[in-house]
Formats: sequence, C-alpha cells, structure tokens
Amino acid sequence: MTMQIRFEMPSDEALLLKDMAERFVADHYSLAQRSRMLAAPATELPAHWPRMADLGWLGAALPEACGGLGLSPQQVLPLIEVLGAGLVLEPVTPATLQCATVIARLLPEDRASDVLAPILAGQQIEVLVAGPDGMEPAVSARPVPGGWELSGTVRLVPGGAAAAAFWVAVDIDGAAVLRVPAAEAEVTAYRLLDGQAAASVCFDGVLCPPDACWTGARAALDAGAEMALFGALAETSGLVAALLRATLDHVKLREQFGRPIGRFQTVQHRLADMYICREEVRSMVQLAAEAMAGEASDKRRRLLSAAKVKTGDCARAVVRDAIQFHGGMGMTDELAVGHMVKRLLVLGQAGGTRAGHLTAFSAAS
Amino acid sequence: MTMQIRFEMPSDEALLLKDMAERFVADHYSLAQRSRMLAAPATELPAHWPRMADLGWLGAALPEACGGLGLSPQQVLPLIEVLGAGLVLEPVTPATLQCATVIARLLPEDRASDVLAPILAGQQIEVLVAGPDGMEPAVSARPVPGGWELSGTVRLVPGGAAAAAFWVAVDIDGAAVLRVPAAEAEVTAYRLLDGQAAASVCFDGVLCPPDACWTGARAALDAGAEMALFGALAETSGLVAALLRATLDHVKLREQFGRPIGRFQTVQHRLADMYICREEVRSMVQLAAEAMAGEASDKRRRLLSAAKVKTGDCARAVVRDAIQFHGGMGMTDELAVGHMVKRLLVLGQAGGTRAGHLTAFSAAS
Amino acid sequence: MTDLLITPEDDAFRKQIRDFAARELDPDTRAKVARGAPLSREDFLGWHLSLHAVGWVAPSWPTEHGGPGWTARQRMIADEEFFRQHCPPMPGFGLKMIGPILIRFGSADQQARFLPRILSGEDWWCQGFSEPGAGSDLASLRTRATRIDGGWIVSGSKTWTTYAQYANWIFCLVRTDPQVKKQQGISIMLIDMATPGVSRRPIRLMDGTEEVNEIFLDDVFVPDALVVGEVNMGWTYAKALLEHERLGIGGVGRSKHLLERVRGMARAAGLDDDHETRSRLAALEIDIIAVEATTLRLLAAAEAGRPLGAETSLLKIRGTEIQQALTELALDIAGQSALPAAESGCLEPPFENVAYQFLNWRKLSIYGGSNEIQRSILAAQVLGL
Amino acid sequence: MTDLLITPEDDAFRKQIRDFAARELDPDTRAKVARGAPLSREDFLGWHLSLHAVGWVAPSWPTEHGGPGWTARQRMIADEEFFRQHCPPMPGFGLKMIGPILIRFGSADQQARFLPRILSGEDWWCQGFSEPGAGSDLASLRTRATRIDGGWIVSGSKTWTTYAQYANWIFCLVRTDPQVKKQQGISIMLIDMATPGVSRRPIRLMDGTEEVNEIFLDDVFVPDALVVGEVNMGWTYAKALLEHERLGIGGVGRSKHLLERVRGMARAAGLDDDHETRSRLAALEIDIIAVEATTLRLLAAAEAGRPLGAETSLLKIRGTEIQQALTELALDIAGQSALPAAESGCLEPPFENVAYQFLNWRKLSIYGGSNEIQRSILAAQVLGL
Repeated sequence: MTMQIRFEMPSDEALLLKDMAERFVADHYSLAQRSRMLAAPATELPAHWPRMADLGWLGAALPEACGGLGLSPQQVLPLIEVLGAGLVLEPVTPATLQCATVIARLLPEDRASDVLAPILAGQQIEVLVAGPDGMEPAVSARPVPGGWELSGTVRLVPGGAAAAAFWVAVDIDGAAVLRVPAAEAEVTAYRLLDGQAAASVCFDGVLCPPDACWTGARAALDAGAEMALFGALAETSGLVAALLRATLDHVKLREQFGRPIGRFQTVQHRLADMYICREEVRSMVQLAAEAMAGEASDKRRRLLSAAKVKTGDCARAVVRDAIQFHGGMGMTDELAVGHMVKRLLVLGQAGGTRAGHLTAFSAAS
Repeated sequence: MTMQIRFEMPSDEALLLKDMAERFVADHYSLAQRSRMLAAPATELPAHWPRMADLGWLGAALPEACGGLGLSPQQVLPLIEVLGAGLVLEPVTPATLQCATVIARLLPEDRASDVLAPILAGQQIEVLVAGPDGMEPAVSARPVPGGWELSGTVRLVPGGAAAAAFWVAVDIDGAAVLRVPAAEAEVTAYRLLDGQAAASVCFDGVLCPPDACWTGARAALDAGAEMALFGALAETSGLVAALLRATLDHVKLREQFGRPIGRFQTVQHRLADMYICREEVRSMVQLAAEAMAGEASDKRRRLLSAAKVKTGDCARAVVRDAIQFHGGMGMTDELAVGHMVKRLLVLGQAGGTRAGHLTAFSAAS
Repeated sequence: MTDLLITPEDDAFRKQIRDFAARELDPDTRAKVARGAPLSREDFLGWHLSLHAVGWVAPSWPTEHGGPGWTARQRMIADEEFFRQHCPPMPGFGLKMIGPILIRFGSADQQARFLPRILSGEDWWCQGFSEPGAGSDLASLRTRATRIDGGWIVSGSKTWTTYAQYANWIFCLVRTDPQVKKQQGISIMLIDMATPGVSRRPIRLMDGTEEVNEIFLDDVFVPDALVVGEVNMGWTYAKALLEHERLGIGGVGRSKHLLERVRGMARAAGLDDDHETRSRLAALEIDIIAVEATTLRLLAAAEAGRPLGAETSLLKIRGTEIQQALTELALDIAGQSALPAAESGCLEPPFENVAYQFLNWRKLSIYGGSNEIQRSILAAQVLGL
Repeated sequence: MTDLLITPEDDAFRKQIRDFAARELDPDTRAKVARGAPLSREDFLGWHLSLHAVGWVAPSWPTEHGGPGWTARQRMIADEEFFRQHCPPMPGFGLKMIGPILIRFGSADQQARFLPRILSGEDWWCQGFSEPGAGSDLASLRTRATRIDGGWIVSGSKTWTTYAQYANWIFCLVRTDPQVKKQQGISIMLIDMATPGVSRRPIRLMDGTEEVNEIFLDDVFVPDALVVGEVNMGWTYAKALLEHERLGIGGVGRSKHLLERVRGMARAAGLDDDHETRSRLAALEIDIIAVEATTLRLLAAAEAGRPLGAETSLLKIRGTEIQQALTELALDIAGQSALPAAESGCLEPPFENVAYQFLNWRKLSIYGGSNEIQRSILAAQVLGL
C-alpha cells in the first residue's frame, strides 16, 4: 500500500461529530459537573456512556459491518480532540479505540458484531489487558482440562474499574487473546491522578474455556495498540490546544505592573512558542492518523513513534508555560488548567515511553 | 589531603599579573595588530613570546625551584582569563601550563631547570604530544640499539608549529616521555580556524637516545593534562566574559524600531541568561582551580570534568546569543565577536569531549 | 553527591549537625521527608522544638536575639546536612521573614513580645503579601487601612498564604496612604488571626493539597502598637526582607536532597545503567555544583566586604530550574508508577510522591518573584539594561 | 530520511526530477554541495542553465512568464529532490524575489525587459534592502532618492548584499518621500550595477568567505522607467514579496540534506552506534518531519481555500533552529577534525566544511526577519497579543 498523506480537510461527518462533542462538553462537563462525577465510585459505569453510544461515538472508528460508523482515524481525530480537551471521564480510547478494534479485527464478523453490540449500545465497558507493544507478559496461560488457567496481575488497566470483561493478551504459541468476565477476576478499582478510573486486575486461577480464546492475535493486538496510542495522541492534541487557548485568554486579561501580561515581550514570545508546539502537535497527530489509514506497518509505526516523541515534548513544554503564565491561579483546582495538566501527565505515559519510541524510530532510520 | 575550597579572592600578585596582561592586550592585540601577526608564517616564534617571558607569565605556574613564580592555579587564573579574552596567539597553555608542568614534574629538579631555562627565557617553545587523557596511542616506541625508534603521526599538536622540541608520550612498560628535537621529526605546520598555530608531526623513524627518555611518567602526564584542561577552561572563562561585555555594549547602543535593542524584554532576559552563564563558568573554573590546588586526584578530576561540561555548555549558549544579538555585524571579521567565537570552538575541543567528561563524572558518582 | 564545604572545620561542624539530627529527628517525620511527602503541623513543630532546645532554630538571628552565632558558611552546611538527614525544611515566615524584620525595624516592645514566641514555636506566623490579581506585582496592593483613634481599620484580602491554617499571627502589607505613588504609602501590620473580621478560605491546589489559603480582612482593627516601624515604610522593609538570606535562595540543600531521591528512584526502576537517565542525573548534579560554587563564591566576596546585590537572583533562577528539572526526571523514571491518585492507596515507594512533587513545585518558578521577574532584575540592576 | 510526499503521482514526478538531476548536474558542483562547501558563480550558473534549458528554472512563476506550471506540492518535491541529488540551492534574488515582484507589480516594459534575462541567467540580481545600522527594521531606511527631471538621484548604502560580486543588477528599497511615516514613502528601484556612483565593498565574514557586500550609492541616477509600480508603494510590494514562497520557508529539503550529511559524518567518526549521537539525530529527524508535516498541512489548507497568514513564521523559526542544531551536532561529531583553518589544507572529508557551516549558518536566525521578529509576528498577528 502506498502512503497517501494529503492532510485532507475533515469531512462533513467528522465536523458534525466534532460540533456535537463540543456542545456535549459545554453542557455536561463544566468543572463542577465533572467534580460531581468524580465523587461516584470508580466501579460504576461512567454517567454519560449510554449517551455517547447514542451519539455514535463509541463505534465511530469501527467497521460498519460490526455496527460502527467506519470512520478513518483522520475523521475520528476532531472528535477525540474535543473529548480530550473536555476532560471527559468515559474511557473512550481504551474501550472503543483499543479494545473494540482488537475484537473487530480478531473475531469473525458475526461473532464480533454480537460481542460488540452491548458495548456500542453503551450498556457496558470491556477493555484490553495488554502492554504498550500490544503484548503483556504479566499474564500467562497454562493449558488445563477444559481450557486455560491464567495467572498474573496487571496494574493500571485503563478503563478497567467499571469493565464487564477483560480481553487478556497472553502467549499461546504466539499472541492470543482470552475473554475473561470481570466477575471471575479480582479487580481493585481506583482513580488515576487525572480522575480517570483504572484497575489492578489479578487473574490468578481464572479458568477460560476454549471458545473464549482466540489465537493468531498479533495483527489485531498491534492494531489495538496503535489505536490506543493514536487515541492518546489525539486527546493530547486537544488538550495542548485548550491549554494554549486558556493561557492566551488569561494573559490578555490579567494585568500586572499596570498592563496585561500579554503585553510583555517575553510572554509574547513564549506564547508564540506554545503556539508553535500546538501547531506541530496538530501536524504530527494528523500525520499519524493519515499514516494509520494508508501506510505499510513499518513506516506507520515509525511515524507513530515520531508523533509520540514530538507530541510528548511539546505537551511538556506547554504544561510548563501554561502554569507559569497563569501564576498561582494555574496551580489551583479551581481552573481547568491544573486538571488538563494532570490529564496530560497520564496521557504522556500512554503507549510506551519517549525513550522507547525514540529508539524504535532511530532503529528504523 | 583535604579539599580547601574557599573561593578566596585573588592575591595582590595575581591581580598585578592580570593588570599587566590587560595593558599588554590593549597595547598589542588590537584586531589590526593581531591580523598582521596572523600573516606571519605559523612556524615562526610568535612575536610576543620573549616579552611574555620578561613579564614572568611563562613560568607563572611553575615551581620557583625551576625558575617559575610558583603560583597556584587560583592565582594564575586571572592572567589566563585575560590572555584568553585578548585572543593572544602565543601558545601559553600548551607550552607553559601543559608541557612545562610535565617537565617540572618528571625531571629531577636541576635537569628540569636546565631544560626549562630557554623556554622560560622566551627563546623557544616546546610542547607535549599526548592525548587528552595524557596518553597518545598514535606514537609507539620500539627498543633498538642506542635507544628507541619511534613511529606514528599526530595531528593537531597545539603550539607545535613553532616548537623547537616535542615531548612525546609513549608506552614503555607504562607511561613514558621522550624528548624529540623538532628537526628530527617531520612537521607540517598550519593554523587552526582561530588562528592558533598547530602542527601535524610524523615521528616515523625518529631515533631517541636513552638519556632523552623518562619512564614512570603517568603522574606527570596526568598533571600536564589537567593543567592543559584548566588552561582551556580559564581562557574560555575570559572569552565568555568578553562576549557578554561586547554584547551588552552593543545592545545598549544599537537601535532598532526606534530604541536600543537592549530595551526589548526578550533581549534583556536572554542577556540575563548570558550573565548567568558567565557567572556559572566563572564559578566552575575557579572551583576547578581550587580543586587542583588542594584535592585528591579522584575528586579533582571529577570537578574538572564537571567544569568542562558546564563551561562548554555555557560557552555554546553564549556564542549563539552573542552572534544573534550582534546581528549581521556579529558574523563579520571586523568585530572581535567572530574571532572570539572561533577561538571558543577550538577551546571547546580541548581536553576531551563533553560526552567523555560527562561519562567520567557520572561513573564516579 | 559532591560536597564542596569540607575543610577540616567544615567537617567537624557538619558532624555535629549530623549527629544531632540522627539523635533528635522523629523517625516518622524523617520517613515522610525522605519520600517527599507533604508534612503536617506536628512534623514541623516537633523538629522546631528539637532545634529550639539547643538554640539552633534561628540560624540567621543575632545571638542577642537567640541565634546560634553561626557564620554564613556554617549556615549553609547546616542547611545542607539537615536536608541530607531528611529534616523538615522549616517554613520561614516567622524565622526568616517577620523575625528578621522585627529585629531590624520593630519596636523594643514588639521584639520582646514576639521574638521569644517565634523561637519557642508558640506563635506560628503566616505571610499576607500577595493579593488576588496581584501576583509578583506587590506594589499594586489593594488591602487598605483607614486611620482611627489608636489604630487602623483594615479591609481587603490576601492570597497564597501558605500554612495559614496552622498560624495564629499574620503579617500583612497594607496600604496606609492611598494618595502617594504605588510603592509608597504601604505599611507592615501584625494581625492576630483571632481578631474579629479575619477569616480564611483554603485553596485546593491541583496536587490535591490545601497548603495555601485566602485570607479575608473585614474591618479588622489593628492597634498602633502592631504597626512595624514607621507608617508608610512597609515597602522598604519588605524589600529588605526579600534581600535577607539571599545566599540561601539557590536551595542547594533541597536540590541535593531531591537528586539523591531521584537517583534512588532510578535504581528502583532498574534504570541505573540507562544511558539517558545517567546523563540527565550527571548533568543535573553538575548544575547543582555550579549553583553551590556560585553561592560560595558570592559568599567569599561578601565576606571580603563586597556587598551582595541583585546578582543573587541568578541563584533563584538556576536553583528552581534545577529542582523543576529533577521533578520532571522523576516523572520520566517513575513512568506509570506515578499515575494513581494519591487517595487510591495504590502508590508505592519510592514513587508515591512523584506527581505531587512535580505539580507542587511548579510554584518554585512563580513565587518569591517569578523567574521572569528575576531575569528583569538581573537585566536592570546588574546589567544596566 | 522519511519522505511524506509519496503518492503514486508524487513518485512519478520525483523520479522525473531525480533522473534529470542525475543526468545534468556537473559532478564537481555535485561534490561541493554534497560536502557543504561554498559554491562559485559557475556552480550556480551551470545548474541554472541546465534548469532553464528544460523550463524548470522558475518553479513558482506562472506559465505565461516561463514557469513550468508545477503545483505547490510538486515544487516541494522538486526542492527536496534537488537537495537530495546535491543540486545547488539557487540564490533567490532574481527567481524568487524581484522576478515575482515584477510579475505582480512591474510594468509591461519591465517584464519584457527583465524576466527573460532572469530566466536565461544573463542577469544576476542582488538585493538592496538592509542598511548599515538597520537590520530587521527595514522600515527605518535611510537611502534617499531626490526627484529630478526624468528620474531620481539616489544616495545611501546597503549592506549584507549576498553575491553582489556576481550581480549586474540590484533592486533597492529607497526612501522617495521623507515627510511621511516610516513604512510609507518607500519605493523599489532597479539599478544597473554599472551605473556611475555604484560601488561595492566585500564584507569578510568570520567563516572566511566574502559572500556578502556593502553597496554604496553615490548620486546614482535612476530613470523613472526603473521604478517598480507606483512611487511610494515599495513597502507594500516588499511585504508581498516576503509573503512569496512562504511555504518553502521551512527549508525542509535543506534540513534533510544536512541531516543525511551529518549522519554520514557520524558513520565516518565511528559514532553511528553512539547512544547520544543516535538520539540527537533521531530527535532532529522527527523535528524535520514535524516541519514538513506542518508545511503540508498548511498547503492543504491553502489549497482548500484558507488564505495563508503569518503562521508560516513558525516554519522559519523551527526550520532554522533545526538547521543550526544540525551544524552544532556536526561540530560535536567532527571534534578536532573540524578545527584546522580552511586554508590549512589539513581538513579532510567529510569534516572539511563543518566549522564553516556552523559559522555561516548563524545567519539563518538573523536574516529574513530575525527569529525574534518572527515570534513577535506570531504573537501580534496570529495570537492577537
């Protein structure tokens, strides 16, 4: 397949999703509303999951044959950026971009549709348990009469707190995936520092029948890992843009030494640097989206690694100056800035480390 | 020995040397005067070598027993800073700080005095041929009847163009040094990009009698290497201060958009950063000087490595902004800025690489 | 971590400090400091009392007011060694701020009344300088005092007041003359937090702590006896205060402490042989040495009689840059281990305070005059720009 | 190095460019470009003539004036591929500056007289914008024209005039009305370098080259026919020119070319497995991809009808930062091998032009509006600050 990087404008459908998402965030995700949601137990299905299903967001990136909208990464990008900037607590990326992608890729079409139906209907959450490279060595499967016996504990499973089932990557003559109902595992639910619900899941002694096991899962897990990374990058892109916007608004209003701090040249030049970061993040994430849609796997992965490195570096620079120019106010819980910063700290750890991606990129040079 | 880091003020003697050096540079090292000196063949004894001998500078750091002034590194520092900032072309560091130190350390006192006499009198130059760690694997010595036969070529010997003799580090059951009159080697003289004279020296087939060979030279070579690094750091310190001064003068005078560019906040803040660099360089070089005077070798080397890393980083940052804020003028041959920059590029390579020193420092943590 | 202060006299003094800390510091407090956790009032106060018992609680005070008579060099060694022994870094509002102001500008009555209670820990002071909407621009102050018989009626609000929840006294910058230009017409007043009209609202920070507060002053009566020095001279006094302890501003002890903690994290994460981690740690250690060497060099110059000027701003800038860089390195080393929320119970040592510290220490480049202000000070006062 | 422009159509076009360059470029010139050496007039002109022979010398000109009719995307591919094939980067004074100005604002006579000679290489143009003491502040211009019968008498001086030694024509910004405000009252004039009163002084740069010059204009007569467009509209025209070829400003082709050279240096120095060198190279390659992707994104937006504004300043800033960082990396890799003077004869490939390029390319962040100016443009025009 030849790459078709054209940076095309978003389609009408993509813009429609984005507009709806902006309205949704404005209506339902004020800081006060969000803070009330955070008071709910992490194990509950997050409040707006069913509504997100109604709006079609949960299946946006899934094939139409599986009940999705069949949108390409480029076309999903604006939606995910808005949800990222809106600090939504629903696990859209882990459940729908990552886990549902693996299911759609791995299972026969009709089976996949059946399995995905309750997820896309907003009735439940299912998430993947796998490492950043698509494989998680922490869980192992041992053949026993009647199927497989699992052992191992995985920490920090995103979206795992309220999941109805886990899709667990294991090694059975190569990459395989087992579906484990949450009730059978030992789930310790908690929130991360950005408020997202996650879980530590212990699989020791879980028995899994053969009809809940799919082997030959390498390609599906890779696709899931790439979608997970892409989702984190897209959310980061939305947040970086939102932090620039918030900082810009602040420096135009806030006065010190008799004039708005945005009149000071140092502030102006560093906001120009924040702007450059936002533009470069936007470009790299869009590039990653285009590469995922049309590029051979080695080049696609290389560009995803490049996007991860650049996006992470830019996000950190923007975090620094967004807080700095908000001054003390930027450090409080009362403005969105601090919440965005915490979300970015968590997203920065998604999909592998900077060092790992830089090395992977470099090795493929 | 316990370290005695006290950052004592320079002695009266040190300040006197410094004042003399400032007057000397003002009188003899205008850019026009320097440019005339550069037209002379690199093989000639540099014009002011005898005068520098008269002023006592060539033996400043050597023991009094060998005809020197016996000054500690702290007390020589102000002198070397001024000579560095003055862009003098005489090879003070390689000939007197490095080579003469090795001679004074290696030879018995009376023999050292004899050998050093013509150097300290300003009649000739002798330099060391050794690597940054005090040892140069490029030259090897083979025992033959009547002494040693050398082979190997060494490039970029600082001060080697006009040298009367080379002191060559070789491996003879450990570190050893041989003295080779320049006439016996094949010397290709040239200038470096900063105008300093250097040479490539080929020692193939040179015969060296036993009485020109000193074994057990490890400590002497180490001391020489440290003095060479210290000299480069001290010159760098002088140059960094001079670049800050020149840039400060420039931004106060030069007007753009109707006011001196030093009135723009971005320029002010970056000059503040240049100032911080200068102060940190000054501190680190002074620290290195104090450590050399009184510290055990492992800690001394560690602090020298730290000084090298920090000084190099600061010098590069200052180079960038000094040229930037001089604008096009800073890029011409007509201001001292460009000449200082070129000198700093050369000094940056003295005494080992940044990466090597960072690793050495880190290994000793 | 390399120490630079190690003459034989230094070593003897350092040992005295170390032995004292090893003997006197509460083990729970020590453990909290060692892992970078937030500290309670009791943590601070316990250590305060230990120090007070031997007369070391106010290192910079003159002996006649209860200081230990240490030299500047000894104070630096003590600061460094206390950090190394994981002693709590004492909040400076009483000991380093209002104490020295009263010593220099306070009345004999004020000195007699307040200084002993600062030393003994009976009074906990907080600082009322910043105001909502003012930040680093202290001169644009809006809290206002109106003259009445025997004193003043003060109204306004203060913010970013650290540990006001522990404090029983607050010293405030207050506008006593609205007619004159900004920096003039300001006074320092001492206010009992129990005075009618004083109220407090905690500010929750993004790191989850509530260490800072907003303080509201509604028609609070302040008797003349509680105005420091002369009326309308407050700005001058405050500036003198900002110049106090200038050489400690580089925070070398704090940086070394954090560096060692981060190095421990690298070991715990199996990254002690990772090339990039090693390089970053080494470069930061060198940066710390540069700040320490610069501090010592300025100290030597000061001892040789050269007055210290605004150049100490460089210590603030570089010190805070280093500390913030260390918190970022810690984040990178901890990776996912830093991500659970503090209240999750899932954070494990040595990474449990990594995110907290990254978030909390963003303040270092904002408060005490932001690093942008410090650069402007260097440009204007040192470089003449 | 990753290419992003590789649709099937892109590939076909790229192959056409590559084959042409492989066939037509003089091997000596190619070798000089490959090692980053300064180029002679003949190097430039030889390649110019090859391009002219097939109608490719002026990619951005409309076809009716002799352009090849390439799309913006094709121009980017050609630029990148010419760099990859080590073709000389053509000086833009005729082809990218005065040519487009004359096409847009020149009289029919001016177009007929000058455009064909720019294409054919008969005329070599240089640029008279900067003046001694003015730098990025073009509006503070002091070269002055006095009206006389049939034309103007021009006096003043210009500086940083690149390759004036090769040029027979110069286009100058000249003040034609001293009464009005700075940006107004400026005109563009075309001056034959052989006109009495025009003289030149080469400026020796610290890199040892003399590629820039000072140009003195002493009572030079310029006939009305050689004033471009309307009198006093020069600033408007010049600004339009600065907006020309905006998307090429990121210099992606140039950056990729240098990156590959530096990678070759790392191999030659035995540093291709060095962790730090690899990391720096990879990070810079990613930086280049980000500039390229941003360029393509802005291009796509422009093609979709969204006008390009000042946001292209970001391409200038990042592009030049990357190129300068690459020259620093080259210095570090070359180590001592970069140190002999150019005239020493002791410089060896692939390091012989490392120091020259480090020194020479400091100009990138100074000329064409310094990077500080570009940040101010972004702040004012894009962010509304």
